[in-house]
Amino acid sequence: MNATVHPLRKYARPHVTRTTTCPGCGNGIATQAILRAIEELDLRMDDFVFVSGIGCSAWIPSPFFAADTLHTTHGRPVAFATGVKLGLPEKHVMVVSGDGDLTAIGGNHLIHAARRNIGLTVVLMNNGIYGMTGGQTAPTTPRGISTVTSPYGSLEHSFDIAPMIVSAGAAYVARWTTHHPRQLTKAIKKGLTKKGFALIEVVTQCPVQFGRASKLGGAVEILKHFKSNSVRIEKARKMDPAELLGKIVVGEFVDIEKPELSSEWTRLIHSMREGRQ
Amino acid sequence: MNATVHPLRKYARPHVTRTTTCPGCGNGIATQAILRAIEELDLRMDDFVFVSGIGCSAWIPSPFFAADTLHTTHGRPVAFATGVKLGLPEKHVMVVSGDGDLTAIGGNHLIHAARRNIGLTVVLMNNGIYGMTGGQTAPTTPRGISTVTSPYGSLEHSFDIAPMIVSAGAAYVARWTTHHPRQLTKAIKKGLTKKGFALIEVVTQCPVQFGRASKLGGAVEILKHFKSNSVRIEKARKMDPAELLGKIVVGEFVDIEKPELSSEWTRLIHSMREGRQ
Amino acid sequence: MIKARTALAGTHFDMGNWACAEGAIAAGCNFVAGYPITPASEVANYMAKRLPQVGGIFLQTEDEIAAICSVIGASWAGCRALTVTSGPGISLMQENIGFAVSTETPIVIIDVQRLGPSTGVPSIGMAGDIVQVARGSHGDYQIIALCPESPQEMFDLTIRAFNIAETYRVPVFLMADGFIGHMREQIIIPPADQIDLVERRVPTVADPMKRQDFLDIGVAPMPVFGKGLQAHVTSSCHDEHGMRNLTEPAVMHRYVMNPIQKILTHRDQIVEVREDYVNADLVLVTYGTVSRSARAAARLARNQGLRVGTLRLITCWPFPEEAIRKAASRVNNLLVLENNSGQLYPYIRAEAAHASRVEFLGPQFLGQIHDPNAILEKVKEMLA
Amino acid sequence: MIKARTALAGTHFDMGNWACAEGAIAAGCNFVAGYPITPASEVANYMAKRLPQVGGIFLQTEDEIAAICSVIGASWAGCRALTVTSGPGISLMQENIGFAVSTETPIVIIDVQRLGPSTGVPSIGMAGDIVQVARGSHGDYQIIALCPESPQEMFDLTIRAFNIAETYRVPVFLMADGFIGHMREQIIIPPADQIDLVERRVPTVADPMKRQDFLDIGVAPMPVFGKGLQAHVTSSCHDEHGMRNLTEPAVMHRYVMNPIQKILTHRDQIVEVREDYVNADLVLVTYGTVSRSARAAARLARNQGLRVGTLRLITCWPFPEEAIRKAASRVNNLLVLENNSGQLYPYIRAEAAHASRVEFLGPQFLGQIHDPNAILEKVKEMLA
Amino acid sequence: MTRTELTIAGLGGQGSILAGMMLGKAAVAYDGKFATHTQAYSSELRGGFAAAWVIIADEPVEYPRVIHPDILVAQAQDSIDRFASSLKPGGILIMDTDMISNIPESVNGVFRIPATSIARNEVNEPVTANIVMLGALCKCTDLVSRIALEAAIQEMVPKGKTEKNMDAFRLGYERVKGA
Amino acid sequence: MTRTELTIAGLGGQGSILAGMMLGKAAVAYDGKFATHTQAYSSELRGGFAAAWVIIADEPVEYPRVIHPDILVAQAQDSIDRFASSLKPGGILIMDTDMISNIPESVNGVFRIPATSIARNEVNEPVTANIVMLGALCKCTDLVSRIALEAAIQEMVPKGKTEKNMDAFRLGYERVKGA
Amino acid sequence: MSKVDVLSQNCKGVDQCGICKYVCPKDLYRDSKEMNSAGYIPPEMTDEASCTACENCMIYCPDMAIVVHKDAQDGPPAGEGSDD
Amino acid sequence: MSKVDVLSQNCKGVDQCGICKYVCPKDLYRDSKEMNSAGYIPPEMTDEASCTACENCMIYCPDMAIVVHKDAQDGPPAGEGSDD
Ligand SMILES: Cc1ncc(C[n+]2csc(CCOP(=O)(O)OP(=O)(O)O)c2C)c(N)n1
Ligand SMILES: Cc1ncc(C[n+]2csc(CCOP(=O)(O)OP(=O)(O)O)c2C)c(N)n1
Ligand code: SF4
Ligand code: SF4
Ligand code: SF4
Ligand code: SF4
Ligand code: SF4
Ligand code: SF4
Ligand SMILES: [Mg+2]
Ligand SMILES: [Mg+2]
Repeated sequence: MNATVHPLRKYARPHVTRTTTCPGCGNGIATQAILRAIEELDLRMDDFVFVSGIGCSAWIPSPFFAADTLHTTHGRPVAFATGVKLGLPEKHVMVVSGDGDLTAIGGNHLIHAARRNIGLTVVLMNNGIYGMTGGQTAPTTPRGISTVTSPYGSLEHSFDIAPMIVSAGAAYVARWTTHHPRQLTKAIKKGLTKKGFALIEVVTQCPVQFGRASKLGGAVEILKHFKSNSVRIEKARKMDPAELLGKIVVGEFVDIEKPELSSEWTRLIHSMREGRQ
Repeated sequence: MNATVHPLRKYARPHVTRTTTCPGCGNGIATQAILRAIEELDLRMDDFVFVSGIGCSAWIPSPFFAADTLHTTHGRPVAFATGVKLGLPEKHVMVVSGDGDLTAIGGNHLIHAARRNIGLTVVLMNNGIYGMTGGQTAPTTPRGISTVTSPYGSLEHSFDIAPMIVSAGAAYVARWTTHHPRQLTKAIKKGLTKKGFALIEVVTQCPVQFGRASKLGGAVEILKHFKSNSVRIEKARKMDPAELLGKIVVGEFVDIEKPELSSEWTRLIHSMREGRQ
Repeated sequence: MIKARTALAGTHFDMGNWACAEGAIAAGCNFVAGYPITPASEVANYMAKRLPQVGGIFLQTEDEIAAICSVIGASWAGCRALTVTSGPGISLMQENIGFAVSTETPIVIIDVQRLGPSTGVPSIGMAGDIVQVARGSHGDYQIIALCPESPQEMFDLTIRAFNIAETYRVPVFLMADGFIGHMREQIIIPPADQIDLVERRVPTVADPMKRQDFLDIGVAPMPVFGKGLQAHVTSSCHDEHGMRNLTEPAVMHRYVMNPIQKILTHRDQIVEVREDYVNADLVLVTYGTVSRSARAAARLARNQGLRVGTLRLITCWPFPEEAIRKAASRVNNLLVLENNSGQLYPYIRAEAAHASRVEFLGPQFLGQIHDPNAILEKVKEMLA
Repeated sequence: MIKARTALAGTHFDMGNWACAEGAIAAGCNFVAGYPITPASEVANYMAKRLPQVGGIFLQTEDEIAAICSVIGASWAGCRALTVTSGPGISLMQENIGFAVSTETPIVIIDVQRLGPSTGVPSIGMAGDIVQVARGSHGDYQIIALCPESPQEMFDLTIRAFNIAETYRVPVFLMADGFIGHMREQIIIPPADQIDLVERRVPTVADPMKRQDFLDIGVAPMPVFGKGLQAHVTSSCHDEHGMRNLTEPAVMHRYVMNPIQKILTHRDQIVEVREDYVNADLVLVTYGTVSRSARAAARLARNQGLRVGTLRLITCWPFPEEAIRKAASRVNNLLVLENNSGQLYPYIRAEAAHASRVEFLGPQFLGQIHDPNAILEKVKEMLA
Repeated sequence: MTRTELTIAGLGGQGSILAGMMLGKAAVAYDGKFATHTQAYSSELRGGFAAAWVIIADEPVEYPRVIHPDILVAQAQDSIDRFASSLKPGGILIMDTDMISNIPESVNGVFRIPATSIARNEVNEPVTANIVMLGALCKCTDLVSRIALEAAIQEMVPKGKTEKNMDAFRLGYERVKGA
Repeated sequence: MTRTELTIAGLGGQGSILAGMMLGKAAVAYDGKFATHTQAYSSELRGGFAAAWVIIADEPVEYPRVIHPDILVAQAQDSIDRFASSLKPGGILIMDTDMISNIPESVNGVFRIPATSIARNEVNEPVTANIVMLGALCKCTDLVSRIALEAAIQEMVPKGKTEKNMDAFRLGYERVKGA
Repeated sequence: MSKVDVLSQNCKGVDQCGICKYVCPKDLYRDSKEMNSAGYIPPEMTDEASCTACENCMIYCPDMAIVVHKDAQDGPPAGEGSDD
Repeated sequence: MSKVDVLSQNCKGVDQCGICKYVCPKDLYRDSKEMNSAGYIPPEMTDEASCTACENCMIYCPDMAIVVHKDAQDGPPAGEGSDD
């Protein structure tokens, strides 16, 4: 039976035979969603450059994906990816990294990439915690939860990432949980075809660290929690803030057209060349 | 006649006899607005710590104000101020700095301070340009404008700061232009009395750098531009995006109550002490 | 000197990172800001729990830059402030380490070093940051760096770090590494009344133009905020009152040199070394965890009749020139051992080469401190 | 070697920063990311205008960290990439300088140094960053740094910087300062066909597990992105294929040491010095702008019958050990001149002290290069 | 100067490092000896490599590394592959037979215990496999006294889990086979 | 080796540095000499201190700093306060009398010109005060030839402003008084 | 022909993960008896005939340890499963 | 008693600034003839009697170079001036 090969396996480096995530980690669900999006869009791995930061989620493409992969420093993948995209505007440049990586230390690069509307597809794994370093508070950790760095309950408020990135200027923003792998795949596909900055926020389970901190429990319990607390954005818009407390608003937050940076550069250089002739 | 002393002069260090701004710079209007807010609230300079970054605007309190003043590195005043506020929760900690300082290099600290809802009053001088370094593009420079680093017209979109900081979690956010010194003073007063993170965005004129880049001209011309393009937020909310293009939305963007970080710490420490007895 | 207010007196078996945190608590630390990073996280994690118990605050910042900035801000607000990180965090902090130096702000920075460059290996210790903490920020300056070799010393030297930071108004680094940070050994914590602490000196004159707040080689009292002192603090070139001056070369010179001289003229009071090389033919010069290999190797050598001594630099910065010169003047062979490719080696040779033969030996595998037998072999080669 | 495609041939009177930018253009630079900072801004400002004319891109980033990151990203995307800043920016870039070293990414970093520490004096030049660029990132590594002394050399050495960066897959620093960055002098730009450029070597085998992409002391071809090479680039400890390995000490050792050895074994090809001390009794050892003071002082001295020579380090990193040892073996007195408190001085002494007397002289006021007369006085004192 | 060196290794999540800590604690706090405990692990939180080294001595430990251990406790095949060859001649190996299939011929003194299945099936607490190993170790060596080790384990496991851990320890102590 | 050193100083915005550049350009591009131009300014964009130093020589300039200038062109009182004492014995001072009230007695060769008011009132272009100063300088010294300096100015001022700048130059040339 | 293959060597264990069990709308998985070489217990299929090939188990499995063969399907086409 | 004092040494000049002239609803300022010591031309008051003491000129002057004495006022109380 084990001769069967997973259909998405063809996108992986042959020598990488196992993932390094903990049992039940949502990162694997996102891995599949990304690869399935690529498959459904009929793209090749050579069309891609994957860029990631540091953290469990940053190991999604690195070293698993059989493509050009830039595994960068903590918090900086978007900044690196900006250089890659400007250098290779015709490639799909996808950033995959964690909530800590992209919104704590890397928050500034994220909002500026959204502002610039540079054509990156960012898959942001929001597990509400710092997984890799052992369960510290992330900017996404709900207020009141006791993590290893907030043992008396976090005193800070958390980011609502998707709408913040909308207000920073992104062209496409969607949020889904790992309980929504099919919608997630669709959103990634949309992000990949978008000419502009696309953020796909994936609310995901870290059963080991977040499960312990939140006392929600294991992978299945967190997935159940996602299921029962998700509210479609269309519905959420009609609810009042009090009702939305503790809910996870999912869906598409924005989807607009506006000039994308790398193509603006291509245009400018082209027009300078014309002007010269 | 010159024996007359300006009524706000009492808030200044005696040995600092002149400002270092260019003729017609809006920073002086904000200087007065800040000092007048302090006067009208009947506060003393000893109730304050002023923190600023690097840039023309960062020189508003430093060395002019006769108070504890921390003139920090470029982009970091909010991070420094966070430490100051947690160490001296009973003081007013006011950050005064530029748009480049606070939203380019310092953007991350700004959104995180808003998220934490730490009790700082941030006066952000948005002149749409890097004044001090000679007129480079700022994240606030309107798309299309030719600055020294975007000689063919800026290809990037600009931040709409106030609403972005609302979505990051601030308790109070207002925006006024230097054409609105009285409203500005009121907003600063409100920010100072707010328990939580308050941002006052001041759209201001840099006649030297921005005036040149935008071709708007001198101080008076930019002020006129502010006057004719300002739209109150109440009205703006009823307008459609196309109509709002190029407009400056002014007014209060948010004014809510939520737990403030330094008092949450005071509370926690207090409760730990109680618990121990 | 005052006495510590609290200390977890007793004998413990715990990690170096824990000892460091308890050392900070004993030293009266009441503000810690940090950002998680292996192998330093346990200090922050533990402080998050421990500080509120003693009335202190732990801030998990958005990054290491915010950590050091808020720590400096808290120090000016009157706190005893600390941040803890590893190499990548130190790299990010470099700009504002310079700010702390230039504004003469007492802070303690714990560097639990890991193997690098760059992301490297998070969990493996190495002495890779020993020069970067002293020379990694732009411009010219001096800081103080202490190098523990055991969990016990992570406790002891953390207290010392706070005391020297307050005495000299300077950032003090504790140069631990992942190896001792995660090492568990016996840690003896004395009772609070046996721990001496240096209190901060604060000026009393209200007008900053009538005080010397900065650039005093003898160390100026610190005009902390919130006391009506109207302190003006800037890391732009400033005069003795803290007032910005960007035009006068003489002020610029003082601005750079006086904080350097402040440290260098007190070098003798600051520097601590451990010398054990009477009658030696060769001295092993080390700092940090490698010192333990060196002592083991010296013992092995002596057992074989070779006269091998040790010189351990507990303080690495300001650089212990005098101690090196002394060793070079007494012993003909110096063998420098570092858990890196030889970062302090040039600094040591600079002081010793005129008088002695000086050689270097790195570990077989960087990140794993030297096998005493490998040292012994090199010693034999040098003494042959 | 190929020839430059474009160059603004002719004689110009312009600033060093302009010359640097034109040097980059001649070197085929097609991607610049930067953040404004005095005294380096003119390079970026000018590049913003100039690059689109030659099909290149200028990105003004949100900060210096993003600048170096995007430059590294662009280099992997196949660009000839440069960033330009001053000390505060270098400090912020430290972490990702280490990333570039560890991933063996060719990039050029222009450091127009200013007086510091910290904010210091933006417009005044100083040689304060000369050690920080080599030792300021955590862990252990080697970079290359070139020190121009004139606007002409800011042109020449910028081209050289690109060539060595591509040859050795390493960040190369041009250590200018505010003084020559803003200095205007005659600048001669040769025609494009007289400018030699090194082309990047790219592998042809498609499977990274069948190639050596990293850790080759002889310098591996660079598997740039977008060519179907499935490059795996990480600054975590990795093997020859770029694959992460966080457990094997032997891999860790190679991970740190091979990129160091890559530079050190090519030291002779990389290092450039200017020696002019035949029959001298004393040699003035310098780098950067101070070299001009040194030559003027040597001339003054010779006019007075004193046999004074000069040794100028054009390459400061990798450290020109050999050149120092040679000078020390031939001349009895070395006088080191630096526009700082003596940052390279220990490195020089380390190589020279066994054979010569080595002394240091800083300028009267840091930030203002030495008055030749002050040097002369010190020379007389040493030769007395 | 007596000095005994031990390596205990496994995969992330198997608790090798914690087991090493318990040994050190037992030696220092209850047996009145000196101990040095060091560790290494890869970045993966689960499944990666993890190891601890414990030196127990009558005097303060000078050189803190273990190069050639007297004892190797192996919780996974990976541990064997990494460390078996480092074992001191005459050193002993204690291994979890559920996780390890091949051991090199060079190793002589081998003690075997199916720790993972004992923990899973008999203790009903998979995470106690490391404690099973400690029980086995305690039986096979005189590194630390049984009473000291039991005390250290009780101090260091979560309250409420004491009994299960003591079961695991006892089962390890009783069921180890060899050498 | 002839080498002439000049300091030109003023407040930010007065164009001292630009004037220095024009001198250097004139020397290198039109007089076939060598020149080194260096500068300093404070952070304020307007009103702060600004200075340029120009060395003009027949050979490449070795030591690039000006310590004791042969000529000081002063556009503000601040410039006098900073630099008058550095003037070489026998050096000359060219000053804007609108901006400067006190000069030290030590200075002998003084040339005076009301450059600010000429620029403002006669050229009707306040920013040309520096060009007025250059006119005066050109008249009082043989540092660069008039034709070279005029060419450099024309090359470096915005197109469309050439005439006003030439007026300013001429007025400076004609109206300077002293020594 | 089988509809579902469990690649048991890839599985990280039903006790700590068990997502397949949770997402199968037909509740077709149970714990197997055998550990894999990493010490994890994979799931096993109880009743392949009832499988609708909805693919939930495949799509959700974080370790790509399950393959559903759609072509072997005889149930209704895969829909949006349980993921909303 | 005067209502308005121009602290002319502080002024940065009506030509480059001139904000006072722009914001005075009564248009009471004009360029003075004298330069101050920094070379700037301050404004001068043309008709103090017409001044309403609205304080615009004081509040807007970026260099705190104008003082309006409200107590000397006889016009209507200061309102929100022209700043909206
Ligand atoms: C500069 C720097 N600071 C800190 C770290 C340590 N670090 C590694 S991963 C991480 C957090 C990762 O959290 P997140 O991005 O949420 O990823 P997750 O593991 O939760 O998927 C941190 C702080 C680092 N590698 N570099
Ligand atoms: C780390 C660092 N990078 C760059 C600079 C240079 N710098 C000084 S001020 C400034 C921009 C200021 O712009 P803004 O904050 O908008 O202030 P403004 O001058 O426009 O008021 C910059 C880039 C610096 N001082 N430090
Ligand atoms: S720690 Fe959390 S995020 Fe990281 S691999 Fe484990 S479960 Fe996933
Ligand atoms: S440059 Fe602009 S912002 Fe700076 S002082 Fe001048 S006018 Fe104001
Ligand atoms: S979902 Fe996958 S990894 Fe999880 S238990 Fe099922 S088969 Fe195993
Ligand atoms: S395909 Fe659907 S029905 Fe079949 S086993 Fe998987 S989840 Fe159950
Ligand atoms: S107070 Fe009002 S009316 Fe009077 S001068 Fe000023 S602006 Fe004009
Ligand atoms: S507003 Fe003030 S600075 Fe401006 S011209 Fe009027 S008085 Fe002068
Ligand atoms: Mg996370
Ligand atoms: Mg600005």
